[in-house]
Amino acid sequence: MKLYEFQGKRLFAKYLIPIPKGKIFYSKDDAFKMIDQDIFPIVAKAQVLVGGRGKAGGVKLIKQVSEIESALENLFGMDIKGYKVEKVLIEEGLNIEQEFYLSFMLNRNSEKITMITSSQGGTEIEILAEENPEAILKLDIDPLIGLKNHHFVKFFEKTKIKDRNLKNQFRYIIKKMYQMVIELSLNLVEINPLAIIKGNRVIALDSKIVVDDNGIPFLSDFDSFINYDDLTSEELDAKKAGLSYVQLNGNIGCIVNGAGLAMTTMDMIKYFGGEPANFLDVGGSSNPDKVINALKILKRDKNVKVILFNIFGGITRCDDIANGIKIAMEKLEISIPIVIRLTGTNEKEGVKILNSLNLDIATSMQEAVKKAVSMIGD
Amino acid sequence: MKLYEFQGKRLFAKYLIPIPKGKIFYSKDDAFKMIDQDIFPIVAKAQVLVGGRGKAGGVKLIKQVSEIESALENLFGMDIKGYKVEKVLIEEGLNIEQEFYLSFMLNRNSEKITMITSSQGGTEIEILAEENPEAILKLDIDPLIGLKNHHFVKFFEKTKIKDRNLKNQFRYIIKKMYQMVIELSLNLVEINPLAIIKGNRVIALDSKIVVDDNGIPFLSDFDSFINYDDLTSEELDAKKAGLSYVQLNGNIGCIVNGAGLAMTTMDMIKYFGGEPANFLDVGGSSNPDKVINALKILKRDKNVKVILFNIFGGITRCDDIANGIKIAMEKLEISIPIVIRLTGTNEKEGVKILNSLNLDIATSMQEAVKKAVSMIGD
Amino acid sequence: MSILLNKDTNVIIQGITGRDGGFHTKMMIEYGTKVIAGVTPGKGGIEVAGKPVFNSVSDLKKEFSVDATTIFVPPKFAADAIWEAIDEEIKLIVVITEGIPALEMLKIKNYIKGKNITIIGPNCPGLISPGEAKMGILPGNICKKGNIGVISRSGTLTYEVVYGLTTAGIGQTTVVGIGGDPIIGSRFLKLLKMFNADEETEGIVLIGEIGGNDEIIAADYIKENVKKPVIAFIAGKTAPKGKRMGHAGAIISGKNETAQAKIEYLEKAGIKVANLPQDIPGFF
Amino acid sequence: MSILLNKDTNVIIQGITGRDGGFHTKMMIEYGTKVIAGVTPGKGGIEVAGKPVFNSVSDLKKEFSVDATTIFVPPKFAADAIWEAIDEEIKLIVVITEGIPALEMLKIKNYIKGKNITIIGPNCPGLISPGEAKMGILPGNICKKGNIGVISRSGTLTYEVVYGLTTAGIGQTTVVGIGGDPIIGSRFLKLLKMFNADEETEGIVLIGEIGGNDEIIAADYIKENVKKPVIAFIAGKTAPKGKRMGHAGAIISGKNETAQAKIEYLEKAGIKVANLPQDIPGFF
Repeated sequence: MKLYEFQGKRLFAKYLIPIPKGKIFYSKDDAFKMIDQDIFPIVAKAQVLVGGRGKAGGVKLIKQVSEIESALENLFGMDIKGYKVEKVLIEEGLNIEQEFYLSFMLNRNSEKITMITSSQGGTEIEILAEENPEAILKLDIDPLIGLKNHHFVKFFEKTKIKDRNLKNQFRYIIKKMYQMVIELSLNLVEINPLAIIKGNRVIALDSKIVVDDNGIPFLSDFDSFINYDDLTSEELDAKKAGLSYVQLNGNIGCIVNGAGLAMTTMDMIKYFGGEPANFLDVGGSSNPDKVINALKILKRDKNVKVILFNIFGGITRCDDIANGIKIAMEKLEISIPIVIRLTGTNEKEGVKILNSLNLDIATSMQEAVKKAVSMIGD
Repeated sequence: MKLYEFQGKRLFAKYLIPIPKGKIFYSKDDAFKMIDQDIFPIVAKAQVLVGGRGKAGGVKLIKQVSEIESALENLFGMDIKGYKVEKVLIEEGLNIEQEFYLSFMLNRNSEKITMITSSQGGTEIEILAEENPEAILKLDIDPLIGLKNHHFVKFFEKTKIKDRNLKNQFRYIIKKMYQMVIELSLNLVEINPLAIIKGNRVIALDSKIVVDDNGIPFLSDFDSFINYDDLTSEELDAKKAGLSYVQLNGNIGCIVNGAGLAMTTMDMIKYFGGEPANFLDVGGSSNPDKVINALKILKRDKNVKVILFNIFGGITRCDDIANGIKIAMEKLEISIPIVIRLTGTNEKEGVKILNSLNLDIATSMQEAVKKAVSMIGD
Repeated sequence: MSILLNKDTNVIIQGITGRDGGFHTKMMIEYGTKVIAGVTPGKGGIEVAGKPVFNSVSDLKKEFSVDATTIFVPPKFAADAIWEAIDEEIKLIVVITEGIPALEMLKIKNYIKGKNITIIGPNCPGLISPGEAKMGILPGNICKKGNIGVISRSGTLTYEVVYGLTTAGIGQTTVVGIGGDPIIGSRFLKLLKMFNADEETEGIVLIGEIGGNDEIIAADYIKENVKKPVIAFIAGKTAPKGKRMGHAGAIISGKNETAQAKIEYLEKAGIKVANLPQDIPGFF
Repeated sequence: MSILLNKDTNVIIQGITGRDGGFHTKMMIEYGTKVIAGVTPGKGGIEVAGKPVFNSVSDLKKEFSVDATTIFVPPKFAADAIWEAIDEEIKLIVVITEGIPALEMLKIKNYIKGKNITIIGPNCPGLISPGEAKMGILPGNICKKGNIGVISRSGTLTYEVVYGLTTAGIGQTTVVGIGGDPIIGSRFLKLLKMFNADEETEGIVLIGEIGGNDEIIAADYIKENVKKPVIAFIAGKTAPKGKRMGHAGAIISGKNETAQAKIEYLEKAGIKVANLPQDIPGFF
């Protein structure tokens, strides 16, 4: 789960990592009302769960009161890579002397916690990695060992920080970020830029945090940070119903058991000339409710012209799936055509139930996909 | 470093491990003055850094005000295995329903942190281990892994604790004790007995804590717990001077560089019929001050009839040692005879210095020891 | 010969009294697996599927010798169950549970480095050596004893592929579902080495997907070391960037993690990549 | 052949700019040790004893290949220096520093289990392969190349014994001071195995003391596996119970940890135990 900048900064504050003074606003009027006259310059930052906000014009430096209205007008409702701006963080403007990049990520490739540092902060790290890989320091930290003195030595060597007071501030922030990764099950914590400002203070000017979804149930008092603003309402409902669902732009709705098989079903639709409308994994359980909820969600997507079931029964029993379809057909009044491929555990019983519904049953995955694609062509 | 019971309990309180209400007293009068009338029964416990206090009569249950004076009279100044009682801890008396033994130790043999449990608390664990080893559960915990669910499962299986509320209390205390080992560099933390009292409360009735001497410099705000009450004043002064010194009952004082060689010197004295007065290791440095301080300390022990130097110069330079002896002879007016064995780095220069002092120089360790022993015979 | 598991392997079940644990214990026994006992803390003394249940693995080990464990414990206690199995020196640990935090697996992975312990999963269907034994939830009836080793990051997609092989008359030495999480006990490389060393295995099927770089590492190894035919399949060609596709590990975080990039890399290494699952049997 | 160290071993010094580090670097070089460089954080760029100093081991490794490191870093940073050496995969780590908390060493010991890393110390004089090279503070002039392996928990007592051997014309393959702390990188057992496997080593001297059970484990191993003559010496026969005798590890915590108990156990295992250090050469 991605956190908004302002949510990440709240966590920073909890861990005593310095952040600028600021406040989050949910409407232009609120912001306008509450801004003090004598705090300029201020920075207004659109809150969206996607990178590249700066380039898209989502960050405004406001130097005097006369500029506020147009800046906020501009920000609220702005569209950044498909995300509508509904929240704006307003912060004090600061005199930046130097910018750094600092992040910790759970690295699935090296199977370590990787600390990434650069003295060229402000730029996206992927861009920096391509343009100037020499400017980046990557350190793999074994979670059984943790941060040790030599990691700090290398950090200070790379960043050329020599001042004792600055060193102490950086050392503190580095330790706290690592502690956050461990205590909050983070996949990523990034500060870019981490800045030295006037008065030799080190401060986090931005935050990017990704929490491990599997870790969230183990975190206490974390509810205030949970948000699914990057999900469509269909995706959110699917999540609540225990389904894995990702909306796409095609017109063939898919209901599959298992993530790999679901991706392969999408790929095969494309391969035979169709366009999948979604990824949907009903998982390993045989609960008919899951099938009903899945159909409900697909029904809401007006692009969906045909629904394709691809079920390979293992733990999942085919008769349970068939019963789910039967109940849904009766309750939901589904008028979209349905193609079904059903094989594995209790296949015979399942097919018998479906036959009574006059549904189109394919004997193989390929046959089912081809049928679904051909029905779109009509 | 061993902590007193009352000091260990202060640490327990810091870690929120429940302890009885109580107060430490340094004199009978103070205790008598401050005890409230309506708090009986109370328990008065002699504070000494040695086991077996109960059997020695160092713990008194006081049921009413009339018993206080004689009990305190009895405790203060009592001698327990050579330790004079100068502190008494007075605590509320509690209704004990069941007693357990629980400890964590840094186990040099298994190279793990070992948790030791028994449902037969109150007895010394060494005695229990001999009389009823079946009653003891030992779990080796890898410090890289820490406490896991199966450790608790085994604890509850052994102690037959089934009540949910009690389980939560024990689980909490177990976690906190382990945390203390890690955070405070403990060699041992023991609660015996850890008791269930009336009202289903779990509480630490005693404490035994040994801190790793090497860990102490790394602990912040630990100064209030540092005590060297188990050292003689000579041992304390030696410690301050950076010398390893242990007082014994013999009459041949030893000054040696290196712990193994020092022990071997003592052993050899005994082997040839003498009695060592002490263990004293001046360590690897060549600072003449160390020799002077060592001589000062030995001079205070009235049993010492001869002083034996055994120096094998490696890092230690023989001429530095000889110079130290020379300065000490001049300053301290030492009248006790001195036997010296001096070999290794800069041996020649050292011997030259000593020759000028008319000191007895032996060519080997054996010769030196024999000489020292023979001088006692006189 | 199969890898990791055969009919003589002494298998235990951690979480045997749970709904899934109990059901699949029965299925494993029916298939011929030598399940000797199970563990559920607090439930020691009862029986499940005719097998005794113990409070802890160490209690169980006082009475039985153990080669392998299958973990069906719910997410909250699953990592602790793995640590217990490691502590008791069980050499093969198969973790079916989905939902273990990646950080916990990261610690476990670093801890077992250099130790003679194999972890399969978590979030995996387990493994099966057809005609011998199975651990986990893979359906036995779709498999057939034979000479192809199958390694897969997926569950039902593996069934699809194995069923296709079996239907085409191509049997398997062992089928291993390595799991859909970002940090898993055994990656492609480890199992490739085992299949490569196994004399009875004459060919290998490798079923990958988007996310991570395991397929890339596998390709490098195969190119240099594997003489047996290897057929790959990569799921997720139509998956969008940055979206988690069901599996916690199935997410494209960089351009090298797309299905296309992986397919290209595998093909460059001389490995055949099937377009559709049903094409796989035709390659052998 | 010597064990662990010879004249071709590429040795570095962590803490080279300190007083002890600098002095003993010179001594090591004079003795013939192939010291290639040193490390002190923040002092990178200068030279000590003609050798370049780096800020970190990884910086050093960019320019040199490293086989072994000698750690003279003060207690506050010594454990971190060991972790750094482990992280950089140095195979032999000799720690001279006294004062590292036992808990830190416990973590390190558990971490390197199963990894191909040997730690000697901490709180030790180091090791010397006479005529070849030395790491640490053992004086070279009292040693002589030969066929006896020496393992000791002590410092100057080792000098005493080695000097006795040399004076009697008995040379040494390698002399190893394993350190006086309760938790040390390599216990008797590990080095016994090395000396036992070394063809040139024809006899072994083992110098133990009160505290712990290392001598007991060693006795069991020797009884079953070592055909070469082993002569033991145990210091601390007159040490009182519960008092720390200089070394952090030299403390009697149980009746099996006294010198008498250890001597008895060794003798029962058929190992000769010398009464006095000067008796040792006579046994060969």
